[in-house]
Order: sequence, then structure tokens, then C-alpha cells
Amino acid sequence: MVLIIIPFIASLLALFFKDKLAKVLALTASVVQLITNFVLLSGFDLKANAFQYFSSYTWFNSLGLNFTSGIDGIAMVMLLLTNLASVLIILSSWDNNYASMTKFLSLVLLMQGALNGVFLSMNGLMFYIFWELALLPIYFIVGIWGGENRIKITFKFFIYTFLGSLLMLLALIFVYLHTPGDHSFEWDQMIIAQMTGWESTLVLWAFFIAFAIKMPIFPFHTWQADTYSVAPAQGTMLLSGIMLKMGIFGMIRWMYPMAKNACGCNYNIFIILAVIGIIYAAIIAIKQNDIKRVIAWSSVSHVGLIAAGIMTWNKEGLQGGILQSFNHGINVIGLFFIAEIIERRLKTRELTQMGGLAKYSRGFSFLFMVIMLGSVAVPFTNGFTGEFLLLNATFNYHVILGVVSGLTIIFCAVYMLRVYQLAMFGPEKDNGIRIGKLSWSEFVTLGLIVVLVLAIGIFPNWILNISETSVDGLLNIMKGGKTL
Amino acid sequence: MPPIDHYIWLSSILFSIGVIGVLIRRNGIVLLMCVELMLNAVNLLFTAFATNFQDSAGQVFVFFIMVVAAAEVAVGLAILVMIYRNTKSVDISLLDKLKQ
Amino acid sequence: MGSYIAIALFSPLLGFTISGLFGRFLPKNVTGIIASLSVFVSFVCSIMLFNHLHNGGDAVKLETFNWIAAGNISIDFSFLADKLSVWMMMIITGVGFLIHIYSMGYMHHDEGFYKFFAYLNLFIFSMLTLVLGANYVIMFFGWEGVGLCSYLLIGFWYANKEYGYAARKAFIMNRIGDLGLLLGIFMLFNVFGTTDYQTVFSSAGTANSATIELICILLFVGAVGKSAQIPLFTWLPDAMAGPTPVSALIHAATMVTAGIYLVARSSVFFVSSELASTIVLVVGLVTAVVAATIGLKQNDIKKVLAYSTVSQLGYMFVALGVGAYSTALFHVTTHAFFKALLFLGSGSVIHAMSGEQDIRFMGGLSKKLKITHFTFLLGTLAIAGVPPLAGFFSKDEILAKAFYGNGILVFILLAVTSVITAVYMFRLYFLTFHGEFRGTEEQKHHLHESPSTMTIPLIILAILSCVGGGLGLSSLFSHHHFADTFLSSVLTNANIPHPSHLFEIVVLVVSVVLLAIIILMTRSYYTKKQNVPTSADEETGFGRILSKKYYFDEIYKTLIQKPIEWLSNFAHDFIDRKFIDGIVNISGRGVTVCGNYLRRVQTGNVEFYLLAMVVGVIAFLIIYQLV
Amino acid sequence: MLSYIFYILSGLTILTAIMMIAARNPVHSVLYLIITFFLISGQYLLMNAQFLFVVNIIVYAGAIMVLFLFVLMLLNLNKETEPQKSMKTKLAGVISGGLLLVNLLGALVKSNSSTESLPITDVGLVKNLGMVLFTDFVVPFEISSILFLAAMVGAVLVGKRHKGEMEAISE
Repeated sequence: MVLIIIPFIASLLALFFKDKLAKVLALTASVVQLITNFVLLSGFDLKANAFQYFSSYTWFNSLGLNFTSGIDGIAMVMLLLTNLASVLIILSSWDNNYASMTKFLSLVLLMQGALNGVFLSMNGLMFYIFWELALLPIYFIVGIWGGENRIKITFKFFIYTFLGSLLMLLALIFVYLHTPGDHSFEWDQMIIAQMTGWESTLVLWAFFIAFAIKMPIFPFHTWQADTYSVAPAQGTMLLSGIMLKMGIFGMIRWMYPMAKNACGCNYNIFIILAVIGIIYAAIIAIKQNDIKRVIAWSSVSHVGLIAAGIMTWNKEGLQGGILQSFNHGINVIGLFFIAEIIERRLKTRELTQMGGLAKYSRGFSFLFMVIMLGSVAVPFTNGFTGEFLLLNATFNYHVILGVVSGLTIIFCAVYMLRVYQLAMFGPEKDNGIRIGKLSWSEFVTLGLIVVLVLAIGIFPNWILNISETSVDGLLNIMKGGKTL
Repeated sequence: MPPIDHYIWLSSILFSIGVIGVLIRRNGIVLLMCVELMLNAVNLLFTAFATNFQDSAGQVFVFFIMVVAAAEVAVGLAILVMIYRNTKSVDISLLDKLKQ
Repeated sequence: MGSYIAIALFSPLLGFTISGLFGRFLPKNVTGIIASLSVFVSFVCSIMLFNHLHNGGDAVKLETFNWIAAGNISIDFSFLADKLSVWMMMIITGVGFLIHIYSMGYMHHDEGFYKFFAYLNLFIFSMLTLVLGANYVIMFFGWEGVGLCSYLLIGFWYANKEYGYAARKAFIMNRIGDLGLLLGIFMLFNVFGTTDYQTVFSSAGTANSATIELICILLFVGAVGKSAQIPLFTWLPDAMAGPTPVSALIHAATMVTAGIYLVARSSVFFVSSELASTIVLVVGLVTAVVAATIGLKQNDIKKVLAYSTVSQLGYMFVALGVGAYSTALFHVTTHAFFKALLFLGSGSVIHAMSGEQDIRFMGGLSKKLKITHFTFLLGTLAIAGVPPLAGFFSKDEILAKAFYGNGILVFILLAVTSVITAVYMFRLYFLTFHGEFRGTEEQKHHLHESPSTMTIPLIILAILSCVGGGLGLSSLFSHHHFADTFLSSVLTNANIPHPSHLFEIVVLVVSVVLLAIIILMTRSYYTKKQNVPTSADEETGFGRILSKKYYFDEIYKTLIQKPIEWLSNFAHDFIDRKFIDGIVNISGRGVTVCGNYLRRVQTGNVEFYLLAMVVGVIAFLIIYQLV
Repeated sequence: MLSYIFYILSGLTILTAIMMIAARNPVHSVLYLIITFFLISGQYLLMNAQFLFVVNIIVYAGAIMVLFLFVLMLLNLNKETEPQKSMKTKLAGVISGGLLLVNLLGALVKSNSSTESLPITDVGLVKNLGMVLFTDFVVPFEISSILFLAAMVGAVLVGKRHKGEMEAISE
């Protein structure tokens, strides 16, 4: 509960302060939030397969809308990511001087609150409300502080996501109508809804499209690269670092248990789509010249792998998917921040305009290198463990799919190294612009990310343990369905 | 006394006449009058049912409908006067400003 | 004993941290000494471990913590020092230490000095992890780590665009192999539920043979990438962009032999899989021949050595293919000695020539670079297989095993390759050190012998190249084959009969005679007649194909790179922009068009609205009544 | 006996209603409508709804219709100046209305029609209705006064001449 309230209050408060003070306030709020999260984690029983910190308040009884919240291991990981990433994102905006910074930060905090709400909700309707609520701030962030063509692109993004939301709402209501006894939107009631296989399939597809758009999975991805490249850096970080995880989380928490009677064959289609997305996006990323677009496409590719992994529906895949969601959040925030740092100095995102940046910024090139390696999934960086588990799951699911999605480790190396090389290596450009020294906020942000990249790379079990029991529980729920 | 069916017939006919009136006349005032006719048709039906079920609620409703009708006429006529002032006519065919 | 493993691993890592973080503030010599010392500590540890194992001790296992645990997958971060690992450790730390010392001299003027040593230490750490890992995943960790270091070191002089490309190419080609290896590891998980060496090997018999074949092939794909075999070998010559000590350490002595280590490590599987072994054999053989022939026409001193390395690696794979795993490792060892020597020697030459690498502009260096010349000559003789230097014994053994294990055809091809090797090595030697100096006056004036930090490692390596053969004397000379005895307990060698004495004597005599002829011929051709090779573009016929490296790069470019780039553009511009966005836009446009039509309905006429409303109500009622 | 009165009244009501919509002169329409309302009041009386009978006459026939007449006179629309719609539109209107009627009656026919005559009750007496109105429905009743107030204010506001309106008219 507190997790939701803090950012909301802070977001309101932030409106009343001047820029500098608002930054301090926002940062404080997010740090407090993170600490709260850790306190929750310390009181969290890793062995218990239950929703902890469970609380329920009646809100609109006639609508079945209760304010029910609870945390299981999966949600805990997501919450950690959200709050951690929010600190990083707010920290990363320290050197930005957008017009009306106050509003900007307020929106970011609002977003944080909504995202926490999404991960906490145990009530279908509440989930939907927070889901939509999370959408609003980002719409304004992109729409107001975005770059060229922002209105058109934001519109496209909005239409896409609303289509998804609509389908999700329909699915939720549909399940609601099939819950036993007095209809209820409560999660534990919804997962025991009586549906035929055919109805389940419908629900499954509605959920899938809703979440696939958010993630995004091929072929629902075309909003993504545009939006990422046009959004302000923090907006992109929010979108890619956390918001996209809403889709993954939604799949794990809502889609699977609810549509458990659906034919497993649907998952085949999903996985194939996801795997196509992996390769498709990776191939496109190879030729992009805008650094943010490369990262955007790489994100599609990585998320495709996560999706494929969790949809194999075995424990390794799920665990890998959850871990990799966390990792991807951290890495992609790092990468986008790097793009932002370069853009701040060079005023361009074109790779062809860069080169030789490594020479006068050793620290930066080191940090960049580690984050990039995390993305390329070199062992001992966080990306490796996740991809290892995911690829293993995909491989065990189907050999050919495993091999094809395995190509990602090659392509990822190709485009990431290309970015790194074009930006950092090669002869210096004679425009005389250098990265120079990083400001303290830049350094701290990137430093934190690098520490996380390495720490999770060496001790992935830290994350895996949190979610393990819940994944087991989830798998038990699923055993009742036809999928297995 | 006639059965309830006949009251329904009567009020249906009156209501339809009101509708036809709305559709074929162009004078705004007459239109309002047709609306009144329709309201009365409904009132009649209400009363008939109230009598049929011996329940006074129906008649109370008629009373309220009259209240609303009176208010409606007051405002409606005021608007018409206003329109007349602007267009020198109460012909509703001229009112195509909604298009914009 | 486990603590020795820990120290051996930790010490280079510490060195990396110190030189990486504080190297900037330390004097160059201090950084260099710290880095070298850290490797030396590892070397001492390896000796201790070696001693332990040699005296009949059990394999040492060091378990630290559980790295990854998810579902059925549980990976311990543990290390295993058995005889094979320790053997490799000795090579890595020993040669690595020498090369560290050498680098102190070679890199002395470079501004990235501390960074260089940091990378080198990191490499040693990764390589040790590779050979010490107690399961395939830890090995894979080291495997990727050395790939990364290789990338960093090839692209060390990053300001040069070409070097950057070379580094990237190396990393990506390695990654292709890595995918195979990774899939192999998945298969292992699938079949055995673990990748721990001891468990996997002891239950190897339980799996069905087709699966084992597949696992072997996948693992071998990994080895092909790392050890630069056809078709993934083109990165290695390009990798010569890195500083020469790197070429010596990574791209000759240690990293590229990781593939050999992998196959040898999995010898239990390979021995039982016919198909996979045959593939290994064929790939190795083809690579040996192709790379050797290319080497004939290269003019860059380091590229010649690079192709020679590829070719020698091919040799090792042939040995692996016939099932003579300890022989392969024996050759790994001797090769590490003489190839490191040759590379360091070439580095010394390049150092003296102020960065010039083209042998067409060298010549007559023997007068100025006495130590370098002498040690280089020893290296050349060793690689050419002159008895009793190290190369002779290991090559001879491979030839013998191929003859007895696989037949005459393989033997002949290998023998021919051996001859070609001798030819291009002596061509290199004579062009570099004899004849007239062909460089500029300035270079000539500048020529000097390298400092002692560089020459001492050369001398030590030269000694090792001479006596390294002692590790595996053939039965003709001794009954004790040290490498074989030591390693046979961990390797599952195929049963290949020992060569007869007659065979050995014949080979010995023939090779001595052939070598003598080759030496004389190349000497007269390049030194006496002063023939200088032409550049690649002036070559004709087969020579042109050779100097263009069989057009491998061009073929890859056309067949792989171009289509992918085309696909990328196609996917982005057509599928994404036109097709998917098209669908999205059509739905948008559809609404607009409908809107345009529907707008006419909005006449703004109140009467019309009324009528429409009534009609609507009627329609509604009708429907209601019908239903 | 009462039935006959009902049928006569009904016939007259329908007739005057038709005359109302058919009359060209708006003033005539108003007069016909007043007659219609009186006839409907008669129906109320027939059903023993005395209160409604009185209110109908006072409010509708008395107040509302007089208001209409007032406005008509005020705007000087008592001539047959009203432009007529085309025959086509009229026909469409009549057909629509007719269809509506058919529909409504069709619904009635489909349902179980009862032939029982209406009972005679005294719920419609002023006393009884007053009791109900001031006990059960007292809140809506009071609120309706607010509605009136709002309507009054609204009417005044709308009907008021705004500044600058004269220029708009003269244009």
C-alpha cells in the first residue's frame, strides 16, 4: 500500500516546488520508496507460496472493485525493478533542464506509483485501472517533452496501447462473468473461473494481444522504435525499462492462470511469433544508424526472447524470464542513458557522426562497455544468466526454435559491437566535441547500473530465489489446466 | 368501463399523432405543442395503469411529468423567442447550425 | 590443495583490478611488474598442483557457491584441477608469464600501458577459468571471457578503424561458434540434467549414441569458432591487428587451443562417436592444408605466422579426429612454445623496424638483431619439424597416429602440409633475416636489438622449443612418453597401435632429407637470387587465389553479410514501414473514409435528426418484436 | 354506459389531435390542442382521477396553452405564414408515425390482452393523492420546486436581450 501512496503524494508535492527542489524531492521520494521496498523484502518469506502483505479494502462493491493488493515473489522482483529503476531514472534527469521540470518529475513519480499499483493488484479491475493510469503520464511525457513528430507518434503509440487495453478489459470482464458464485474480480476467484476450452482460448488471445502490444512482440511492435526514439531519455527509460515489464508480468500473473484451459497449441503460435520477433528485430537493429533506434530494436529482440522463454511454460523458462526482465530493465536503462549522455554532448544520435569518443573518456567507455556486455550476455554480466535459462528453455521446448532464437547471441553481438565501435572507436571526428568528464549524477547512475550488472551476473540466485517459490506455485495452478 | 387495452390503444394513437406532428411541421411552437401532446398521451396511460393496479404512484408520476412539462415549456418557449429574435422566424428548417 | 586453485585464479584477477583501477597512477614498470607477478603466482600454483597430481594425487576440486539455480538447472561455481586442466594451466601461466615480461618491453612506449596489462591479466584469469571450470557452464564462462579479452586486445589500438573491424569480426565469429557450444551445453542439460564433468562423463554410456553424436558436433562447432578452423578461421589472421604479445599469447599459444581443450575434455564422448570424430578429422585436415597454402603467399610477417597457427591447429584437430587426444595436447604444448617464440621474435623484428610488418621491406636483419635472429631460427626449425627440436616429435607423432589410426591418405596430406609449412617458414625466415635490407634508410639507421625484457623471454622460449620434445619422445628414442602417461588417465584415447620402429626411422630420415632440400632451395631462391615476392594484386593464376586467401572473406561478404544487410533494410523499410504500418494506417484511413461518408449524414437539420431518431426507434422496436 | 362516454371522448380526442397537427394556422393548432387537453381531462374524470383532472385543466389547458398563445401573439405568428414542408417529407413523417403506431399496437396484440374493465378506485381523489404526495413523495415534490426555479431563471436568462444583439439583428 505504502508503495503506491508515496509516489502519489510526492508527485503532488513536487508540483509545488521549484525545479531544483523538485529534483531533490523526487529523488528523496524514490529513494524512500526503494528503501520501503527493501524493508518489505526483508520481511518477505521466500519459502511461502502465498501472497504476502495481503490487504483488501472495499471500494465499489457493485462493480466488484476491491482494493486488493498482495505481493508474491514474482511481483516482488518487478517491484524491486520498478523502484530501483525509478531512482536511476530520476537521478538520470538531474542534469536535464526540461521546460517545467517540476511537472516532468511529478509525472515520473505518478508513473512509478501506477506501476507499483499494477504489480501489486490482486483485483482484475484494479489491475486494469492502474494499467491505464500508468499510460497517462507517459503519454504526456512523450507528448510534451518529446522530439520531432512527437504528436503523431504519441498518437500511434496511444492507439496501439488502447487497443490492447480494450481487449484486456473485455477479457477481464469475460472472465469475471464466468467466476463462480457471485461474480468477482478478485484474482483468486478469477483463476478458478469455469470456462470451456474455446472460451479460454478467446481470453488467451485477448490477453496475449494486449500484453504483446505492450512488450512489444512481433508484429505488434511498430509503435515502439518510433516512440522510443522520439521520447525524452527518461520517457524511453520508463517505457523500456519498466512499462514493458507490465506486459511480461501480465502474461505471467493474469494471462496464464486465467486461460489455463486453452489449448497449449496457442502457445506454439505465440512462441513462434516471439522467436520471429527476436530475429526480425535483431536483423533490423544491425542497420540502424540512430543509436536510440538500435537500442529500441535490440529491446524488441530481447523481449522476444523473454516472451518465448516464459511461454515455454517450464520452470527454467519462467525463472529466466523473470530474471531477464529485471536485467533487461537495468541494462536498457543504462543503454538509453548512455545514448542520452552522448546526445547531450554531441547533439546528435547518428552513429555516423560519432567516433573516437573513447579517447578522452576512459571511465565512460568502461561503463559503456560493461553495460553493453550485459546486453550482449557475456558471462558474469547479468544478461548471461537470463539468456542462458531462456535459451535453454526454448531449446528444450523445440530444438529448431532454440537454435533460431540462439542466433540472437550472434546478432546481438553484431549490432551492439557496431554501436560501440562506431561511437567509441575509430579516428576522432574533427568537430572537437568530446565526452569529457561525466557529471556526478551521470557517474553515479551509470556506476550503479554497472554494479548491478556485475552483481546480478555473479549472484543471479539472489533474484531467482525471490521468485522461485511463486513460480512453483504458479506451475501448480497451471497443472489443473489442459496446457500441461 | 373499457378494458386497459383500449387506453393503450388510445394513448398509442395520440402519441403517434404527436410524432407525426413533430415530423411534418416546421413551426417550432407547433413542434413543442406536439411534444406536449405526446406527454399527455403518456400521462393518460400512466393514469390508466394507476387505476388498473389501484396504485397512486402512477398518478403521482403524472403530476411530476406535468411539473417537468411546465418547466420545459417555459424554457423551450424562451429559446424559441430567442431564436425568433435572431432569425425572424421559428422555422426549424433554418436551424442547420448544428452542422458546424 | 583447493586453495592453490583459488590463488591461481584470484591472483590475475587481483592484478587486473590493480592495473585497471590504479594503473593510471602507478609508474609503468610497477604496473608491469605487478601484472607479471600475478601471473607468476599463478604459475607457481600450477606447479604445485602439477606436482601434486604427478605424485599420484587425486584431482583437486574447489567448490565455491551455487551460481545459477532454476528448476532443474543448478550450476555450481566450482573448479576442478585434474591432469588435463593442470597441463593447460602450466602452458597458460608459463607462457603467459614470459609474454607479460616481454610486453613490459614491447609496450613500453604505449600510452595504454596499464590498460594493456589489465586486459592481459583478465585474459589469464578467463583462460584459467576456462580450463579449470568443473562443468561446461563455467568453462563457457571462461570461453566467453577469453573471447571478450581477445576482442579488447585486438581492438587495443582502437583509433584505427580497421583494427576495430578486425576485433569485431573476431568476436562475432567466435560467437557463432559459441552458439554451437551453448546448444551443446543445453543438450547436455537435457540428457544428463547437469554439466558437471565428473557426473556427465561417468554417465556418458547411458545416453543413446545419436544424442552423443549431436552433442559432439555442437561442441565441435564451438571449437571451430574458437580455434579458427574452416569455415570460421578468417578472423584469426585479421586478429593480428592486436599488439604482437597478444598475438603470441592469445592467438597462438593459449586461447585458440581452447577448442582443442574442449574436444579433449569431452574425449569420452568423441571417442564413441564416429561421425563427429570424422567431422573433426576432415575439418582439421582441410584447414591444415588450406591455411598452409595460403601461408605460402602472405607478405605480412604476422599473417604468415597466423596462417601457420591455423594450419597447426588443423593438425591438432586431425589428431583429435583420429582419437589421439594426448598427442593433440602434446602438440598444443610444443606449438605454444615455438609459436609464442616466433610471434615474439616477429614482435622484436617489428619493434626494430618501427612498426613495419611487411617482409618485402625487411631483409638482412640477422646482423643487427642477433638474439632475435638466433631464437627465431630455432623457432623456425622447430615448427618445420627438424629433429630433435620440439616440433619434430609432436608432428611426427600426429603423422604416425594418423597413419595407423586412419590410413595413408590422411598421412600423405599431412606430410605434404608439413612440407609446405617448412617452405613458407623458411621463406619467411630468409626474407626477414638474410639478403639485403630493403627498407628505408631511416629504418635501417634505427635498427636495434630489443631490450632484455624482450630477449630473455625469447631465449627461454627458444630453449623450451628445443627441449619441449622431451615431453613426448617417440618410442624410437625412449620408452617413456611423458605427456601420454600423464594425461592418459583423464583422456580416453582411442586404441591406436604404436608405430613400428621402421616407420619411425623412415619418417625421420625422409623428413631430415626433405627439410635439408627445402632449406637449401628457399635459401638460394630468396637469399642468393634476391627474389622478392610481389603484392597480392600482381599475382597471377593460383598464386593470386592463394594470396587472396581463396577469397574467403569476399565469399562471406557476398553470401552472408550482404543478404543480411539487404534483409535488414527490407524488413525495416518494407515489412515494418509498408506492411505492418500499412495495415495500421489502413485501419486509420478506413475510419477517415467512413467518416467522410458519414459526415454527409450530419446535415445539421433538426428535422432530419428527428426523423432519423424516430426511424431508429421504430427499427429498434421492430427488431425487439421480431426477437 | 361509461364505456360509451370513453369511446366518444376517445374519438373526439383523436380527431382534435389530428386537427391540431393539420391546422395551418398555429393559433388554430393551439386551440385544437386545448380542446384535446380538455377531452383528456374528461378521461381522467372518467377514471375517477379527480386531482389530475383539475391539475390538467389548470396547468395544461390553462397555463401552458395560454403561454403558447401568448408567445404566438407576441411573435405575431397568427397567420398562415408557416412555410410548408414538401409532400415527400410529410409522407415520410406520416409513414414513420404510422409505423410507430403499428409497432406499438403490434406489441400490445402480441401480449396477453385483457378484456377486464378497469376497476373504479379512489386513489385519484385529491385527499388520497395528497397523502401520498406529502408523505412518500415529499422529497421529489420539494425538489420539483427547485426545478421550477431553475427553469424560471433559465427562461429569463435565455429570453433576455443581450447587449449588442440589436446590431446582430439589424445586420
